[in-house]
Amino acid sequence: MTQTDLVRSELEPLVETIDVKTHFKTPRGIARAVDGVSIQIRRGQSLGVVGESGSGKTVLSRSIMGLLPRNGVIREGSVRYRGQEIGNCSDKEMQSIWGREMAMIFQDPMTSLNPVMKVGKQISESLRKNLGMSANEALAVAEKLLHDVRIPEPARRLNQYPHELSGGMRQRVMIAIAMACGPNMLFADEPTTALDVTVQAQILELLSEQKRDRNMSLLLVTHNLGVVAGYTDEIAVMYGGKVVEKAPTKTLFANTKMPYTEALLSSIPRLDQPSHSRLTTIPGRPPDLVNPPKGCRFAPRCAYVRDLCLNEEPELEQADSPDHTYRCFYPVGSPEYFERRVELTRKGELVASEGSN
Amino acid sequence: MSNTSVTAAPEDIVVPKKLGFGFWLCVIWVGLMAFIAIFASVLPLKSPTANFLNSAQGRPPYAPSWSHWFGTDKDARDVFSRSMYGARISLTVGFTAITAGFLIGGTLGVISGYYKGWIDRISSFGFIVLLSFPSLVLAILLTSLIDRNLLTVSLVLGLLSIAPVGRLARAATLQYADREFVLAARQIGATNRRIIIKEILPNVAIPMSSLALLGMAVAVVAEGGLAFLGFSVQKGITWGGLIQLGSDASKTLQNAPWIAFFPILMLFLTVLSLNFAGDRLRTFFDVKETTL
Amino acid sequence: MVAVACGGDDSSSSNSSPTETAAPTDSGAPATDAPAEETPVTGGTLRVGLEADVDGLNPTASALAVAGLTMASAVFDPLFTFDVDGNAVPYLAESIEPSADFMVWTMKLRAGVVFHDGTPLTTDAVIKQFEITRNDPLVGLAVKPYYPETDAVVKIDDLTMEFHPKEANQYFPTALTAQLGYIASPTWLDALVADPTLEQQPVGTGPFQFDSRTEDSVTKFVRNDNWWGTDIIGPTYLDAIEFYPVTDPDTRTEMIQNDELDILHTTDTNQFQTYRDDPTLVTSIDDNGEEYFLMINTAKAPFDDIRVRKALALATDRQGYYDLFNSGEGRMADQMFTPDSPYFNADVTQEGNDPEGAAALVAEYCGENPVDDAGVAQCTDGKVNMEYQWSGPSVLATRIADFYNENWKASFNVTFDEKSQADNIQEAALGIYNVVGWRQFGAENPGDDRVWLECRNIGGISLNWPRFCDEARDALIMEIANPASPDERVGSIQKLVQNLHDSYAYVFMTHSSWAIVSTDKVHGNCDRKSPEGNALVCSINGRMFFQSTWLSS
Amino acid sequence: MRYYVQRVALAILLLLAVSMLTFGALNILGDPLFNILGPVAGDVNNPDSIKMIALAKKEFSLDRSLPVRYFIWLSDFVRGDFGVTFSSTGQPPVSGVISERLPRTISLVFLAQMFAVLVSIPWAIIAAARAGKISDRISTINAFFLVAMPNFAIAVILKFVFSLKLGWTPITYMADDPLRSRLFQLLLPALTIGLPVAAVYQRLLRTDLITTLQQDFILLARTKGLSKTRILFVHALRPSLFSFITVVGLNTGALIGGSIVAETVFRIPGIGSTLVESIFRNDFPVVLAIVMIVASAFVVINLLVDFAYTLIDPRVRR
Repeated sequence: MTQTDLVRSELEPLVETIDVKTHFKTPRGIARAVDGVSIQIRRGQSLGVVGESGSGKTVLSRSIMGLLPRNGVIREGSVRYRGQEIGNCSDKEMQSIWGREMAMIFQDPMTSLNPVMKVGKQISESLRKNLGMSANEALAVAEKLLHDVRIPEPARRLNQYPHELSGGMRQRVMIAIAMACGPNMLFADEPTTALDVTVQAQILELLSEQKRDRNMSLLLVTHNLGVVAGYTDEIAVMYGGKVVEKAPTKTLFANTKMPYTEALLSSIPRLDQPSHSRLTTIPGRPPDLVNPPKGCRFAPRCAYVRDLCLNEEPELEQADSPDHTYRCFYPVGSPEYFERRVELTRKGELVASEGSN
Repeated sequence: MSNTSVTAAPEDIVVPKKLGFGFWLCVIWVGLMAFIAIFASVLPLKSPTANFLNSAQGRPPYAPSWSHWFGTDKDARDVFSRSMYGARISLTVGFTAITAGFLIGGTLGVISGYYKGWIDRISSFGFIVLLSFPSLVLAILLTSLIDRNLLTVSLVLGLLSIAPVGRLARAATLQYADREFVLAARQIGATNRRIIIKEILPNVAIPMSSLALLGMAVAVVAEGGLAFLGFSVQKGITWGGLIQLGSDASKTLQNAPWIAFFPILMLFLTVLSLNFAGDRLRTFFDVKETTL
Repeated sequence: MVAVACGGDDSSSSNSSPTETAAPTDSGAPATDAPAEETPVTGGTLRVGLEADVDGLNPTASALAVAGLTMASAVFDPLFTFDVDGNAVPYLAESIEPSADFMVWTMKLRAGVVFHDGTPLTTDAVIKQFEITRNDPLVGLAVKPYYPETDAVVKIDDLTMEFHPKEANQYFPTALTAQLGYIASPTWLDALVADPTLEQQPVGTGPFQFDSRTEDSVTKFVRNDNWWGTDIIGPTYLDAIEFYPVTDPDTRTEMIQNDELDILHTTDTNQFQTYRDDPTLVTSIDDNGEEYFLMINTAKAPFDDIRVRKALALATDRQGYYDLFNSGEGRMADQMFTPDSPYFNADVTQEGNDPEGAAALVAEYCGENPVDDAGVAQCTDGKVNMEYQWSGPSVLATRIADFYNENWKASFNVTFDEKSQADNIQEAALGIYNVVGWRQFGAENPGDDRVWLECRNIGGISLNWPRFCDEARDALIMEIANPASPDERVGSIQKLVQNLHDSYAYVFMTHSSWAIVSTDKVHGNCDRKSPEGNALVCSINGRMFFQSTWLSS
Repeated sequence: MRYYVQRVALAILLLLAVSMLTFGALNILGDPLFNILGPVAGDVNNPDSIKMIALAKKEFSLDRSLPVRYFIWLSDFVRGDFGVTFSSTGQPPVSGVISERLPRTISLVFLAQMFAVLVSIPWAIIAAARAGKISDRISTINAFFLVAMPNFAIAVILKFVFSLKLGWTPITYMADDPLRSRLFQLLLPALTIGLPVAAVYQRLLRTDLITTLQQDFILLARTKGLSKTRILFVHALRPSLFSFITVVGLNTGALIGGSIVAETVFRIPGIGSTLVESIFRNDFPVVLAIVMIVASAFVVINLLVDFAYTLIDPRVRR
């Protein structure tokens, strides 16, 4: 690889999806879990995908990695890895990518680790498969990995079973497994949700640090904007299978466009708030993926909804900066937005969303 | 979590609950058999015991023909009508056995599940003891001790079903014994008998009853096995007995397979129907697999 | 002559009861037809398929059935044996002389005969055996009634003795042709008292001696190289005989066809055709032996009434039975003799196939609302209550039971009573039965069938199974034992046949057939000779002899 | 450790109960004296017979009370002396009969179990891997049919097809044949017992495998880039084996029951057929011995199954 290649490979996206659609056949009909999502992640970059349950964030990550079952699933659009189309690879072809190129961390380490297999083996097996190491080499490496993820007395852990470890340690083990073959792309699916608050931060620390050291790209799936805030370069907010706002983290927080994003933000616990204060939860339920509402999918729950929203679906709009896009007719900051705010405040309905009393 | 449920493989997609065509087909077959079993004597069937010797055809067994649809056995007896009459003992035994098993085993199970304590320990141990004989061995042992008629054989097989049924009933009862509504009933000072009958039984009965068909299938097979070995009802026609008659001597089986195979067919279809229907019912009420 | 509990179904297969073995009958047709030019070769092991195994081979105590007698005939020698003309000729005995009144028989043994254990054959040996046998509660039954308590056998010298039977009997020697005549080593008999398990290892004077035995698997005898008969009678060719008890007739057939057996015997008529069709097998069939019949307990209600017995006979479809269960083999029986026999009584035919007649008799009987001693009613809704019992479970036995039930159900309420083989014989012997299928008679000397017929044989255990006592019959039997002339004897025997028929204690069904089947490698069964050179029968009611048998390679 | 002790104690308690029941029940069977003495046993007015009866009663200790006899029997039994058969000579000793015939039954049951397990596991794995596809549907139906087919019916069919029509296998068992041909003769009997059981196993394992394959850790395994086969065999199989193993254990009983039928149909002199014959002969020392051996085997196997758990599932280690 020449310098320039290297530079280019730095610039051009490592993973890119173009209008990816993932639909499930259900008895009730077609569920549009992911409905035309285009994202890009460059080498060493991290993208946070944020949304409520059922927003399609998990499905998106799995679609990219090609982990979804073959039958009963309709896939469209293209997924590119290093510029090559991998969207239509068979499981067999993906095997060469899984582990070595891409890896994934799951939400619940208890259910995601094989309960009847020793930790050491669970880590080493992918080393042996992908890097063709011998059993002993692999174990040695595994021990090192455990050490890297800060597990005390790694040597002993190798011969323990998952149920003998604490929740945090299990998650570290899973990270070790993911790291094992030095993947370029790491998917972390709600890596901290199942853990208690004290450990969450540590794990996220560990993740971003590993990412840095290994110059990995990271796709961090979570329902909690607060989580991604500190750890991602860019954030894509998903709702009802679509990306509704995408921007570099700072921009997103500073200059929120999408009312949904605003709502999410307002549901992050903030230190500058009196602890007794009540958090806003967004009224209503996420949209039905089988027959989604006509028009803007968030409209039914949107405080600033207008007729247009209910009838027409908004396209992706450019915000001030080119890397900031959103789907909304009346984004935060628009005249209509303020107009409606005033009404609401008068009715006193916005108190909650202001989070003050 | 809801996310993963979306990514599920097809099996996971909830199939709307219905019993389905196959189920009714099986029910019809079993019903037909039952009907024949009950009304065999009034139906226009040949006598199952008469020897239809026919010098023109030479020495029996006679192959299936228009006059004998399933052919005749070595004694020139009509295999068709014998197969029909065979349903009698086989089904009666199967039915009586499982009924007895459910009455006794069920009661024991519910009581020990409800009262727990020493009653539970004793009956549970009894169940284990019963279960530590391989059932056929126990069946042979017992039937060899008794004068084998319809009732006694049924009871023996009933006894065999006590343990599995009992354990099941016990397990089911345990689930409910500490439920709110039971505790509530206690609060308002309802007697145990009342609680068992009014609160527990209805809840236990449904899943149990869905296993009755499976149990009956087992009993029918067991009876067949006993008859096949010569341990079933002495003076009577049973499928197992017919099969034994047709297969005892290699020559008979080789030259006149119909003697054994038609009864086998009847037995098979009946057991299959009972199993299938039972299985459907079980999934319908989604009850756990049983050791019956 | 020794009688043993017996019975079962004519062609009974796997569960056939031990076959009756009272006495020999006509010789079967030659079991093999060795071409004259072939010269016997010494060597080889003969593998024999028997229909059953034996508890033991002790002539003084074991109930020897066909299988037992076949084995016994190889290790033991009889004092007398039958020649092809049916006369009892001396074998182990050298000679026997009756007194003028036939009350005393002086018998001389052959000199220099030794048992396999080296004990010499002497008068004492014979007497010891006689006394032990007579005192056996079972085997003794057929001996006791015919001898005085004391001095039944008197020693004259080491080789000479006198028999003192209770009554005169011109045909006395035939009594010494079977179990009572098989002389066992006295040393061994003594040893038996201490260790009964030695019954498994018989010691006699025979052409073969015990080698090894695994119960229910195989019993092996090897040639007795210093057999007394080698010079006078002829050499024993076989190195060894292996007896395999194979209760299932089908299996026996397969084994001989797969060359796992050289010779077998069977009563399963279903197999006969198979044997005939197999070119490599030599088959001889003989139906002049026993008869199969329904035996009725005349001492127990309802069958203590002759009308009911007759009704049962009339209700029975004998032709149907023959068609179904004899596979067209053998003959239907009207009496204890086949038409081939000089004693056949042409006037006697067994009634049957007459349901109406049966119904009439039953109606008459039930009209009297009879009750037994215990006051139990013998009829229910116009039908006689009865029990038919058989030894099972056996598919064939059950088929037969079903068949009879079909015959009888118009006039009888038949209860099925399937017994274990032991219990079946039990209850027959002790008279705890109504009707049972049985196989018996066909003694070479008809006089020897008396044990089944005389009043004196009714008791705790009755050899007179039907427990039917008739002085007239006993008188006839005495005439048969001491006829004024051979013709008179024939006459008396035919009268006896009539008497049996009139008692309605038996419903004769078929003359049961024994088939002896061997591969074409087996020769010389029928070349047996007596020391005096008389040709001897080569099979008696399925009993086989192998002294003269040889195998061609 | 305590756990093991408890389980063993329970097992022993069980066997005691079983032996008492059986012993008691069998004494209701016909008077064993008949088997020993023949008709003489019933000939109670003849002094000679009476002598013999008394003798036999003593020899077989039938003159003692039931409990006493039970304890005599028990103490002998645990010492491996199973008493003597009720025949006129009391020969052969029961242990002789057993030691001659038990191996055949064991090898039969073992073959059948092997067959069932070896067939059902791959069968289930393939079915589970193709879950929902046509091939899976078909195999499920086949399994259902097999389960509904009583083993005596299977025996008859196998015998008809393979022994009688095709003549591939002999229909009788020759105790004296060389091992290889004897094993060959055990083939059909083993199938007779094994086939339906295999179907039972397959149905069970298939369902469990499918549930396991839904688990997250399977997904994780996939993201490691492991091959499908490795995932099925290494990751999915073992966690799915728990109930499978229990059922395999429990089914040993069914197999032994089946061996009675198979041995009868294919005429194998094993303890199954011996049990039947001995019952017909009222030869109850043999019956008792066989029932006890069978029950013990049954109990012990289930004990082992419980212990096997602790081996395959680290979570229940104590």
